[in-house]
Amino acid sequence: MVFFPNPIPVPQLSLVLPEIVLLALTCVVLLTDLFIPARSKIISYLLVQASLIAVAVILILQFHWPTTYTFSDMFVFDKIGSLMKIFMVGVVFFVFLYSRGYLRQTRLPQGEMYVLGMLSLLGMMVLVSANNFIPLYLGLELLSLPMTAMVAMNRGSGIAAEAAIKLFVMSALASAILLYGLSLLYGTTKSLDINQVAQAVATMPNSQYPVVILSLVFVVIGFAFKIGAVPFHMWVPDIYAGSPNSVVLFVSAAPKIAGLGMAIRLLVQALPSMNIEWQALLIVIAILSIALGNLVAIAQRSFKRMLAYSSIAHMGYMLLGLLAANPTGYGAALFYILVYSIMALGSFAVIVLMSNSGIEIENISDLQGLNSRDPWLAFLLMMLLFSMAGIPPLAGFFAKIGVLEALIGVHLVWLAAYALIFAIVGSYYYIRVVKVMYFEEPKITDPIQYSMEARLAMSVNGLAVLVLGIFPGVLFTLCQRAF
Amino acid sequence: MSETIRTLSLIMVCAPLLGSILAGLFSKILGRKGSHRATIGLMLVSLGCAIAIWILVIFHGGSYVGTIYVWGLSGRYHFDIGFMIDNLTAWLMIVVTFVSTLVHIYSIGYMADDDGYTRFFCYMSLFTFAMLMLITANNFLQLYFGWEGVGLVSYLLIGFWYQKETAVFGSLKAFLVNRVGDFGFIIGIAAVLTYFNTIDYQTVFANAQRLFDANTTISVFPGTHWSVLTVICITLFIGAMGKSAQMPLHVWLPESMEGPTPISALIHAATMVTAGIFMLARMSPLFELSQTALTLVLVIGATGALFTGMVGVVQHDIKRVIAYSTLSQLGYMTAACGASAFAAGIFHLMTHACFKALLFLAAGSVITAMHHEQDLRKMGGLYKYMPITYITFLVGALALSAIPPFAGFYSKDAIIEAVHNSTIPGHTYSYYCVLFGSFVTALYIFRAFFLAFHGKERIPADTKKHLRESPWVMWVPLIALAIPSTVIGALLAYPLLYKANSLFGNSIFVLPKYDVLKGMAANYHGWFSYALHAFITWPFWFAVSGIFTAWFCCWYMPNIREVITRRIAWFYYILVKKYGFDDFNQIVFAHGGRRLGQFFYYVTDAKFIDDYLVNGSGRAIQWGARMVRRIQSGYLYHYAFAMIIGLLVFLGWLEITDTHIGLFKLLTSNYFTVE
Amino acid sequence: MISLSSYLILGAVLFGLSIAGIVLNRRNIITLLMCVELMLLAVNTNFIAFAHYLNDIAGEVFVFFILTVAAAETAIGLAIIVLVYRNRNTIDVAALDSLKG
Amino acid sequence: MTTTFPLLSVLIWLPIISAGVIMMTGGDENANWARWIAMVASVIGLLLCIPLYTHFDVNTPKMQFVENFVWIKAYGVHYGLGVDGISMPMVILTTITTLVVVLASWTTIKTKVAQYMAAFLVMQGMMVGVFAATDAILFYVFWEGMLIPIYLSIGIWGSANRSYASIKFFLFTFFGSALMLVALLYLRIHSGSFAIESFYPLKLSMIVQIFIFIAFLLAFAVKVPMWPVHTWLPDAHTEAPAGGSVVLAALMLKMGVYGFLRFSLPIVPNACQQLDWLMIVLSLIAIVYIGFVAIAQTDTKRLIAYSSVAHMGFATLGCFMIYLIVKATGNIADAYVSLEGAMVQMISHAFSTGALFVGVGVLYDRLHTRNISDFGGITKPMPIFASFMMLFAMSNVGLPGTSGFVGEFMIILSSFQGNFWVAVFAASTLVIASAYTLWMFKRVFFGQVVRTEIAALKDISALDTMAFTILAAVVLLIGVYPQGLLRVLHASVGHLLQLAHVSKL
Repeated sequence: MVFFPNPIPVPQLSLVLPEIVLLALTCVVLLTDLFIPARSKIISYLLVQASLIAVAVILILQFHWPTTYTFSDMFVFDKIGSLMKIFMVGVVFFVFLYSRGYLRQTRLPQGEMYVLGMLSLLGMMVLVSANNFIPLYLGLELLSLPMTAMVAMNRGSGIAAEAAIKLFVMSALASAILLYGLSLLYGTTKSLDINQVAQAVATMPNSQYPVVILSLVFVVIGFAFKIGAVPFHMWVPDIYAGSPNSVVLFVSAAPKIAGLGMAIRLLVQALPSMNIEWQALLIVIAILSIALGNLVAIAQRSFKRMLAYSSIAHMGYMLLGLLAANPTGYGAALFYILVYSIMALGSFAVIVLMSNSGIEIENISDLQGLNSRDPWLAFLLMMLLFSMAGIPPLAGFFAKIGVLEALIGVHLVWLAAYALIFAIVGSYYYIRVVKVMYFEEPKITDPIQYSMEARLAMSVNGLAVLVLGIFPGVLFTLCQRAF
Repeated sequence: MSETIRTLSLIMVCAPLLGSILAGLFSKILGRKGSHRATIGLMLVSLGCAIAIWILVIFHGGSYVGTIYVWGLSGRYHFDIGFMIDNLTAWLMIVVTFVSTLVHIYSIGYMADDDGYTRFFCYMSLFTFAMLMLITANNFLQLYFGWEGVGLVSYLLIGFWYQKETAVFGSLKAFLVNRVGDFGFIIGIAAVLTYFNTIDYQTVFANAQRLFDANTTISVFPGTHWSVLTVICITLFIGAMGKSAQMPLHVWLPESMEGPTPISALIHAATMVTAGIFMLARMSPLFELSQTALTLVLVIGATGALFTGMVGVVQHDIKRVIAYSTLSQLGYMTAACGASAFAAGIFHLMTHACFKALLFLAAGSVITAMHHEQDLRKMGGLYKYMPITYITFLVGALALSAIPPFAGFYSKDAIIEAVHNSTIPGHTYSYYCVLFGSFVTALYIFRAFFLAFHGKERIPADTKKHLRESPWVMWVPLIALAIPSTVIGALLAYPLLYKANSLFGNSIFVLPKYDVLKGMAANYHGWFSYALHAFITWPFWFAVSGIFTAWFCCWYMPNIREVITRRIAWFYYILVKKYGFDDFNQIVFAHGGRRLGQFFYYVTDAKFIDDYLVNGSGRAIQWGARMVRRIQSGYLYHYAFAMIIGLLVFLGWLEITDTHIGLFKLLTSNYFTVE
Repeated sequence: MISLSSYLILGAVLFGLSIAGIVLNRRNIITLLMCVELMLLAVNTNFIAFAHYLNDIAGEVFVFFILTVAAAETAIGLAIIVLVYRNRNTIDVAALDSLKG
Repeated sequence: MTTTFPLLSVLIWLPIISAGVIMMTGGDENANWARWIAMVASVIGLLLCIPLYTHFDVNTPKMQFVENFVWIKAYGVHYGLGVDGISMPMVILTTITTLVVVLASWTTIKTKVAQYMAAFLVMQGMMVGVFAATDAILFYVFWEGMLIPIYLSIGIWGSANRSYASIKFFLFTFFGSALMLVALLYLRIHSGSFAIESFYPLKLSMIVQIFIFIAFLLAFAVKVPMWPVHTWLPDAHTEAPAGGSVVLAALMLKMGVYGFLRFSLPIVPNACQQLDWLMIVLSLIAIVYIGFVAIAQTDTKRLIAYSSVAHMGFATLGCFMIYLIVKATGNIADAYVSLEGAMVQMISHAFSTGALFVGVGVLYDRLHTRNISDFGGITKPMPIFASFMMLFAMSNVGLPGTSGFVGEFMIILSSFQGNFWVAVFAASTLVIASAYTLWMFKRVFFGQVVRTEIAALKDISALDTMAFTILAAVVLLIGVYPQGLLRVLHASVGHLLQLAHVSKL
């Protein structure tokens, strides 16, 4: 019996260079961090950031390379993946930047956070480049497990532990469901390779449809869980509320991008011929997410929880683009998620930065009178919130326009109208925060102290929504061209 | 010549405006003297121009119709500011500028101690400007401009003493009631535009007959077909009712007496209130074509002539007596127009302007002398102290009572006769109204006369000390008005009313079948014989008996008033209550409107729309949010359960809708091709 | 010969049981961990059955990966349970409800 | 005409950039810098309007001062600017109003001056953008973007109940415009371009037209505001600082009617014709019902706010009477009066109501109350102020010679051509408006001075006088010579009327 009828071709390692570099540097950081004393943690921090920059540079330099399959077609290098990776790396870079002060203040372990974060990032990168169910699953788990550990990082906190166990059980359940779906898909198509699956499903006899549908539902759930869409969202608010702020910062932005990447690989690329079915599923999920996210966010007092529900709603909007089931829609969804990651990053960053000055920012009322305490920070947060509410000329508005246009393009006008009506409901809680920041007098009047580089990063972050709002064209075109 | 008239008109109209601006904006620089000098000087300019135009128009047959500037162009309509200077206008501008000039002069004395001295002159000149705009208009827009302009100044002047509660109340009331009239007026203008496609007088008048012939109707209520001309005339007349204080929109005029007396003379007697009469005469080509409208005008006018006069009998405030007299006289003028004797109406307007301004100014003279005491019950025997005022007041009273040969006689007698001769429906009722009205007129004015100037002195002692004749700036205008009050009737009755080619020229249009004046002209043989003829007519004897009654009750046997009052207490009560108009308006419109507003605001707007619908939906969403929030119970197994439910629902839904194959079948069948 | 369906039914039953375990168990977190493992085993059953009947090795390879990941997962899970116990002195599932709403 | 100088862009961006500069002046220690920069920026804006007016070709309905660049290629969005006869007066209106706001806020705003001035300059730029945009998305961007500064200005500088008012305002307007966005996207899918003019020739079935009409209606009716979606306005106006009230009344409300003119009428003419009765009834409710509501008010600002609703009822009435008029007379030329009346009404309302709000602001600043019953006899200590207010009150009442008259007159006249009763109800404003305006005036300005605070008042400052003089001059100018405005409108209104009468089924 010949196990390897054909010799395995040598993989094109240059395509996975970013992943390799990241992995290698993660190991380096892991080791360095062990041996440097607590007061010199800045070294590992700088190392981490440098490695992220290096990865980003490689990604950008490789961006124009053509779509290529390698590692026996298990790994795909394409624009979608590259774009997502660039953003993920960038987001993680900012996350670490914001977190440093916070971690130091709260005495949470810095090195672990960085290492876990980088590993999780690696998982995301693998996930979005997977062209086979095996790396896809591995990427997913590599993304989830460190994240679970990060949530539990604050070892003294019962809430964090509770959040961690909830995330752990739920994500295990979700990946099991996904795997079950993949197993059925494997059974019907006799392949784990995404392209081959697509082909097999397209030419499949009708009698097998029920099984594919079965697996489709499982797969959709796996992905819906990852991005936190209703009714698979239950973990989101608890994790946001329970974890340390810097972890929330991490959880809120980059994994969402990876989630979309997973959906694109699984639904768009593996099951394109089933689009009617997953469109129907996604419509329901989107409708529920938009409604529930926006509604429940109104009832929240905690700022983090509110943003958690807002993220659920935003995922609903993102799905609107995806469910249009055409390249315009995918592009719009990608654009939406990228813009969302910037907005989420920025708004959580404000809590992280404000937490620096001693008190943990938890409730909306903690933002009282921010305008008097730090006008610039208030201004930036206001921009981010209005952007999330979808007010022009901010990026969130164009993100919404993109998905809505895609929707209307496929004659789902009613869904677009529905989405916008809930956007109004949603805008209420955003402007309520603005109200608290601007219209109320602060209880604590001390100015907020945070490092210069964080201030700079925050400005870049906040102004990005304005700049992307005024010139969304470049990024949007990139997103559109990716498909 | 028309160019000259145009230029003169422009100067005439703009001079008071300039005066007003000077007194209004530059009073600080000009000071009190400078202000009154400027305004009076410019009024004299205006008067001069008016006279010049009058000469040109009346004696040289000149006229001018044209646009000064285009106010607005819209679609195929043009709205202009322009002049139409014809005989009617020429006569009226004389009246307006003349009375206005005199009142300006008089005010120097009357307002001497007032803080708002310059403001007063500013308003008066502004008023004159607006009034001149009104009468010189060649289209409805400008007419309306003047119409509302005089209304504004009237409002400002009634409320001149803005710290006095009654004054501001009166001014508000005057404005609102006028606005009710304007409401009708603007509808009338709209109707004119709709059916004539223009608002230029000339075109409208030229096409009126055609519209009448075409029998164009409008369906105001479903199923009705009213003649368009009737609707136009009635709506326009509603405007006149407001401005000329016809029943039931007369209620504002007595309140307007809260303003300074010169204003009462100028605005609320001589000029502004007669704008309605002027408008009726101006619109004679339209009114003539609608008998319904004429009847309405006649009946309303005649009713007002009698019934408002009767209220005047029970008033104690000298100005209010004259105010009710004004109402009554306006009724006469309106009735004249209703009877198609527009010329008589305008003639009465002119004579009335003189003698009523005279009466007011004389009353004002009394009031100043009495230190702003207006109550007749605190006067008496004033003739000794104020001879000039006394004489001039008497002249005014005689003129008002239509005693020949005073001016009022010629105009009023003509009206009564015209109503008598009229043939339109309602003329009989109207005749009796105006006839009996002449008794009432004489009664109330002489009652006031006797109470003020004769009989026992009831003057408070400290007032008495300072009681003396008014300064010359005040009595000169009195004399200047007393002269025309005496003579213009005799002078102008023939040329204005009866001459075949009257001095009104063709500015007044009367259909032959309604032309009552023409019939009366046959009986007119000169002013003297007409005056003699009066002795054998009813109106004269009614008037004389009125004077007699007044003399008897107020001078000869003053106590009898008590007796009479008690005997006819119910009637007296009705009169004192002014037929209940004020109370009715106060309760129904003022109160009712406020109540309705409060209902709309507190119930419909605040409660229903805002609280239930707007905030209610907000509350509903929040309630929903709280409900949905409970799903997030915090229990891990609930989370997992939700996920599984989602899984099962999706599965069931897709499997059933897509393939009609149950889950069980799915699991048992061989779907997997294994080769 | 045992048919493919039988294996699949076995897998489905295992999967269902473990789901029921997760949903119904209100006492011990450890049980949850076991249920999760059981789910993965159900999936593994499926994969292996398919791999065998399809005569394709990829499925079996996948199972190895799943097992490895499951091990890692268990490690992390147990660590977290320890953490929970340390902070709360209980590993009752029903007691973990401080985050809600 | 086309110029190489991007006049409209400058009008939009100059204020916004100035706002950025103002923000950099920092805290209130540099308040005077903020004020002066704002003043200079708004004066320059006003001066730039002179060439806008003089170089405007009144004989063509075409867009002028056109600028058109691709803005976002991926969306097909253009940075398209241009003005026609309908929008040009609005642009000028915006710049004048901003200057007035800056003047009127000079002393009354004492905290966060820089932010305040910046907010209003941003608003100016965005509002010019709304009126000048020829691209639907650009329009929408400005339209919605404006919510941010106005929301902040109400919330930060408003009075006691400001949070509620600002949130209500925001949600209401956002609610309205959400569906408009759907409609715009729908239209774009069909026309292939976001240029507003490309929507005009689209063929649309009746049902689609009605849906689009309703989507537009919600957006514009909230802004106008029309009954029954007007309840945000009294709250917002009442709580806003004087400048905010002025901008709301003078400009924001106009955007609604402008929307009707730019979108509803030409894009979905058949639906407009089908549903014109609805619009007319709502307008009449605004005129009559809201008039009565205004009578019941005890708060000066709230009263003026309600009077705004009533006045805007006239504007919408003018817009939607055209179908009845043309049906009755059979001549499109007859409808000019109505539409042009609506335009004049809008502009006039901006000045008179804006001025009244400034006036109430002056009083509030000195007496810290808005209750009518707390005033009385203001004329005595403040005669100049009272004179100005009398003028504006009279304009509010619609007295000939003031701007308030022109629009009402034209609309009443032309609505008679369409329907007798519409004209009657519309004309009832003559009585109702004077009742609420002058009754308030009486209670505030006339009567005895009962409170010592009032007796101690000083008359308005030179700056306020300047602001009022500007407003008064415009009010009188339009009142005496509306042709200066009408001539600008004519060609565009004619074009619009034609578009509104082309069947698109």
